[in-house]
Amino acid sequence: MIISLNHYLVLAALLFSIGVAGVLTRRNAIIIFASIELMMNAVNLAFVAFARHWGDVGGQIFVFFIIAVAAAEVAVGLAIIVVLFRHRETVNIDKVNLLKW
Amino acid sequence: MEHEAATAAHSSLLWLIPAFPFLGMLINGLMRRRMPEKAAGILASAAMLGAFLVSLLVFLDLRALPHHGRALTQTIYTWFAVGDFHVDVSFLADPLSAVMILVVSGVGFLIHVYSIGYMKGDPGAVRYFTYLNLFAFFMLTLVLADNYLLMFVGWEGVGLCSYLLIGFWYTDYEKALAGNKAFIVNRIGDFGFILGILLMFATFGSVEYGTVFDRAAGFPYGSAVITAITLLLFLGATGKSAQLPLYVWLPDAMAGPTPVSALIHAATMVTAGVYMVARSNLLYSLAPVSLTVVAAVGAFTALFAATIGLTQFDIKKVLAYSTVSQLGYMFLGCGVAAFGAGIFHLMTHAFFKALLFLGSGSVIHAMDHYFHHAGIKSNAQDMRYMGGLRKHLPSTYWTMLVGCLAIAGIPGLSGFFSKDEILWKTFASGNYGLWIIAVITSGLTAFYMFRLLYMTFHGDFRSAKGHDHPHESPRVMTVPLMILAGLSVVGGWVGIPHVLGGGNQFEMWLEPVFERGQEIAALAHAGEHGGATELLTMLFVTLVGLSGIGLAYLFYLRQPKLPEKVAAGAGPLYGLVYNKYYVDEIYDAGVVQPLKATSNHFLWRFFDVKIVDGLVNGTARVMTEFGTGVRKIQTGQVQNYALAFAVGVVVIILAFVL
Amino acid sequence: MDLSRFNLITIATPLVLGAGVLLVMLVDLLSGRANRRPAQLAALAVVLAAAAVCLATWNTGGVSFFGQVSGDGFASFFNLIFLAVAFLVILAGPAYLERNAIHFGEYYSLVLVSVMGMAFMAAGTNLLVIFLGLETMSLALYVLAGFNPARQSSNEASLKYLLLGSFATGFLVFGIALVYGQIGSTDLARFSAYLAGAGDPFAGYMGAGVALLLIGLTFKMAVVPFHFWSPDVYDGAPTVVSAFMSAAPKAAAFAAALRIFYAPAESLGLPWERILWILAALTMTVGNLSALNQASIKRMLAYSSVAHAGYLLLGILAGNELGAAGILFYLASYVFMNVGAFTVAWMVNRRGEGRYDLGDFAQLGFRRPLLAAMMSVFMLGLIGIPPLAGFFGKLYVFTAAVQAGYVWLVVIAVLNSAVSVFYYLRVMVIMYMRENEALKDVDRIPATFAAVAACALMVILLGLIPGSVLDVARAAVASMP
Amino acid sequence: MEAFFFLLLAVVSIFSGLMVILQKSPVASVLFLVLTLVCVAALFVMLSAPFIAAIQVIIYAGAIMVLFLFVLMLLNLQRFTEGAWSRFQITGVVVAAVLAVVTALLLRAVPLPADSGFLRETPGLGSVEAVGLSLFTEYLLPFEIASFLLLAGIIGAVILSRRRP
Repeated sequence: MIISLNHYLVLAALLFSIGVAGVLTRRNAIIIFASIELMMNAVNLAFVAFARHWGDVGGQIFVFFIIAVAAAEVAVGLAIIVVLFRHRETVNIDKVNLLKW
Repeated sequence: MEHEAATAAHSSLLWLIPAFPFLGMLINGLMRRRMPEKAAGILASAAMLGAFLVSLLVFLDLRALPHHGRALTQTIYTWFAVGDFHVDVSFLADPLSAVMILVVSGVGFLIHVYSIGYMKGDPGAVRYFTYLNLFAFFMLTLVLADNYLLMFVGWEGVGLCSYLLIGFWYTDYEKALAGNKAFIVNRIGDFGFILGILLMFATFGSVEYGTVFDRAAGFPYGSAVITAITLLLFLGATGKSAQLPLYVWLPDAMAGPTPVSALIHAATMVTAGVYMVARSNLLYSLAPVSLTVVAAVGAFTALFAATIGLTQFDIKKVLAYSTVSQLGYMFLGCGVAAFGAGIFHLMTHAFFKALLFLGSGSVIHAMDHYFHHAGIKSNAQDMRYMGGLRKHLPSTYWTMLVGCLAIAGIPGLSGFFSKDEILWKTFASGNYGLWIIAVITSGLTAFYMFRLLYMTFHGDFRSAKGHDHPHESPRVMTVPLMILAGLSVVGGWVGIPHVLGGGNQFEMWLEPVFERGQEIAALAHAGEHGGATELLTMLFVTLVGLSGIGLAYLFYLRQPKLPEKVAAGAGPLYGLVYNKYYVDEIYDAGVVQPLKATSNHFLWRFFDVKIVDGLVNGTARVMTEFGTGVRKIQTGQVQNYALAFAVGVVVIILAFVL
Repeated sequence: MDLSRFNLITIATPLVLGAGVLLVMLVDLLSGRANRRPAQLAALAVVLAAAAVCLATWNTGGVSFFGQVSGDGFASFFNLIFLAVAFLVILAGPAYLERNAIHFGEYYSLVLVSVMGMAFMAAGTNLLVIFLGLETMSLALYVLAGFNPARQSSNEASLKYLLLGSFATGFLVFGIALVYGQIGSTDLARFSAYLAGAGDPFAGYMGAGVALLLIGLTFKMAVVPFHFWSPDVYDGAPTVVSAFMSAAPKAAAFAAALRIFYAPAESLGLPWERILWILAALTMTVGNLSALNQASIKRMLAYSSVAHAGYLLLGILAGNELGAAGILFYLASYVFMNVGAFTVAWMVNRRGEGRYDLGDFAQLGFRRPLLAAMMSVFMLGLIGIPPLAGFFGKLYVFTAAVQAGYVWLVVIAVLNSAVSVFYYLRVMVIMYMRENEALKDVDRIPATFAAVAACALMVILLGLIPGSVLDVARAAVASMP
Repeated sequence: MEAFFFLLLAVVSIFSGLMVILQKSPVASVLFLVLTLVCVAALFVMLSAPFIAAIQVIIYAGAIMVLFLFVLMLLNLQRFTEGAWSRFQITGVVVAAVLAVVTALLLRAVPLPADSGFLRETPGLGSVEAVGLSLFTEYLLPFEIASFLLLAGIIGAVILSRRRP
């Protein structure tokens, strides 16, 4: 069995969808956030696979930047979640609905 | 118009016409706090006088030009350009806009002067004059524009000012709502107007009158796209000019100060729709379906509003419905391709309706002061509390009598000539059904106008009598009334028909604007009747008007309290003594009462209040309810948002790859 | 190494902003705890300097940095919009921040960082630069939305924005990955060339790639059904930040969308048109209907900005020069109306941050006539009453859509504009007509007032000379490589 | 050999990915996420991206995940209970499943004539030298933008977690 680009891509698609499922089902804001990281990772995998396909380093560089973005988002996101916890003693996303309609 | 456009002379005066009121608005608006009330009024009136004098100069300039070359243009600057499509801020004075600017600035000036007296002592007087001048600026822009987009600016601007002025005494919540309704209904109309302009641009690649008309002339008679454009524009006109089914705002608009009703809701703004249709005469002539719609809507509105006018007790509401009805006449005229007749009636109506409104303002002013001094809490606009005011308000009475005679179509007065011309053209074009409706309306008009006159000025004073009585308004108010009364008499003499030995100069004057449209429309229904028929119909219509007056006399003057007296139990003798009026009673029970009941219960209470009013308010309510439902999808739950997002993603991906 | 490949002119404006961020932080650090005035003045100076540089380098920088950015007139036009918004919120902001005891110097540096990100979104000719610009902008906005950590609603706003924003980022980068997979590059010139040359533009990975790219950008524009964050975030965020967020980032998102999709617009074909048609119709309808019955002016303006995204989409859909230039004009006028309206909203608010009731506007017409008049200008502008700027924005975009043959969509848009009158007008009704109990006077804040006046002036001015501004916008669109 | 490793890593990463969203305990979720990240890093190595793989382990699995765990511990969320799924969450699973099927089918079905390019190794692709060189030439500008992005992140984290005076 020869492992081709398509195998990697299908794996990426599945991981991405698992991440989406996590965002749509988990109530813990931190885990939702972790699920988003899972989605990003799947994208990274697709990028690196495509980079290999094209023999081009550009895809890998893009992954480098995605990781940087993810790091910054996590820093800010976790800070926001800590503030949330200070306010409500919970990180349950269902309880965050002051703003609506 | 081709040769006309080619020879259109330049005039450097035109910009001054809107500039005068704009300047007045600026000074009054900026100096609002320091401006004495009287100075503000004088300044605003002076600005209008300036505009009027310039309009007069422009008119004289136009007259000096050859018959077919009567057009003056002035381009201020290129507003914007999109490809080869460009729109200028540019003014056009041709015979049609010359009539309009003279009417707007002239009648406007008189109403401004009148307002000085009317608004005396009102804390918002300076603001009032600011709005009034702003209105005049937009109205003059509307009629002077040389393209539909600039016209639309004026169109929106006058709507805005009308809205501000309707709600002028803003602490009153009902008045605030009235302003709201005016604006919303007008937006429904504007929806059509904007779409019409967009479609016009898409079809002709221009919105400039000359270019549009030249290019439209190449389209076949009855072309679908021109029909669509004209119908959309007419939707705008029904909103602005208060025609069925969008007329509902006008009676409510009476909440504003009375001079505003006179200027905006009688003489000028509401006629913008008629002006627009007349301006677009070439387009309408190419679209016979639209013309029929215009004529039918006009005729039915005329009849409909007149029947409602029969039963109103609020003096301003009577005049408001009367305005709706008269506007219907003007549309009827345009609808039978007698654009000149429509504009003629627009002009004479501006004179006598402004007169009637200002007269009613004078009455209200007097009643208001009377109630105030006598310490009575009452409605100063309700005719049931008036009566016998003739001796206290002589100038107001005599001038209003002239107005009533003019609107009733008594021969020799302005209303007679203009109304007759519309009726005759309707008859001549073979629209006998519409003609009959218009004739009936004419009788009803005479009836309710004299009902108003008798209830207000004749008989006994029906309010509690204090030691004082209502006083005549000051000179600053009565002099404009007299001038308008004079105009209501002589204003029609410029359009005396040939059959009465006149030259109908008015029609001649407008001919260059309308000839192309009328040529096309004439292909559709040729066939002129002879002079004898014209005279006969004229006589008939006059008789109908006179009988309307006669009936009003019988019901409201000779026997004003007939029903009450019977009910008061004066005994069977009473009936015997007055048995000569049995005829009247039978007529009353058999004809007038059912008519009134139909009008009151069905047309007004049901159709007007429930259906049309309800439709406007209901649309707003349904939309709001719907909006409340829609906003509930905003649950506040971030996960639901993400879910909607994901569903959107799946759908869009599938749409792209499938 | 060939240094000519690094033509700094192309990034002169964001460069000034980047240096300015550091300067502002330094000034704030040096000027001590209590005094934020120096930081504000420094930030204003930076914005003015950046604007001067932007004007001086207008359309002079070509494509540079290995095809990563283009310093063309298009970028300059948008930079000016962003800088104007930044200037206004920095000028107007301190009074609000003082009132809520959150006057920190970071406000200024975050606004500047965010604007820098936007500048790269407008200038980027590579998906990587656009992506990084978008993330820089967003990250600063997440923080700004939660700038009042003491308030639950501010925190909730930032959490919602961040969670949904990162979620959207996941899809956006997935889309970029697929585009990269198809053409082996993230360069936009290659992207347009591929689409133009391909028989079926959406074969292979491209269909899903373009779909996800579009979704990532429409999220930032707040297009239905990706708009849900915006009402909650605008509502919960500190109002100066809402003013900023509702204006500049939306403009930036449209700038990026035009950068990516304007050049290949001809070759995008039916699925693209169909989807955008539906998105535009949905967006304006949902936005307007939801705004109808809002008691809070902030939420009303939030939904109204959703509706405006719908009108703006017409320009993208039209795909012609007028559509693109119309978007530029529309945004240039829209940002002033929105910043002005939000600013007036917090100026007149007197029930505290949690409650932005429309009743606050009661009798404003005679308590503060000039302020009320300016608010009327914003409301009438948002309705699109001529001759205010809002009218021409709509006129251009709608005309472009008619030219492109989307007549029915324009009918829906005009109908929606008519519906929108109901809620914009209500503010005016309340200002000029409603009776109310004696009200506390609105604070007189000269700087904020000046900012609002500048907005009103621009809305009027752009309506008086729409032609010349549109010409500049057309030149800007034409200058895109 | 390659196929074996790929299948192994694929199975493990999918399994641990599922555990991230299925585990009740948040800490276990995050630990499974670390496992997924490490598996993906190993795949990066197989895809001739050693530098990115190293970054992935050091920054992602190392720094970022530690931050997650740190916050979880700080807030003491060990006993966080999720509760039963609502209909929205069930819909969410369905939508995610549809998304998985659609994207997987889409990415699988695309015929790639140039697939050989994937199998043919490009010499030097993904080495530290290659990545570093392009990062400081072609991608210099993005690199600088990223520095401001991180600056914004730092300012943000500081301002948000500042306690009120």
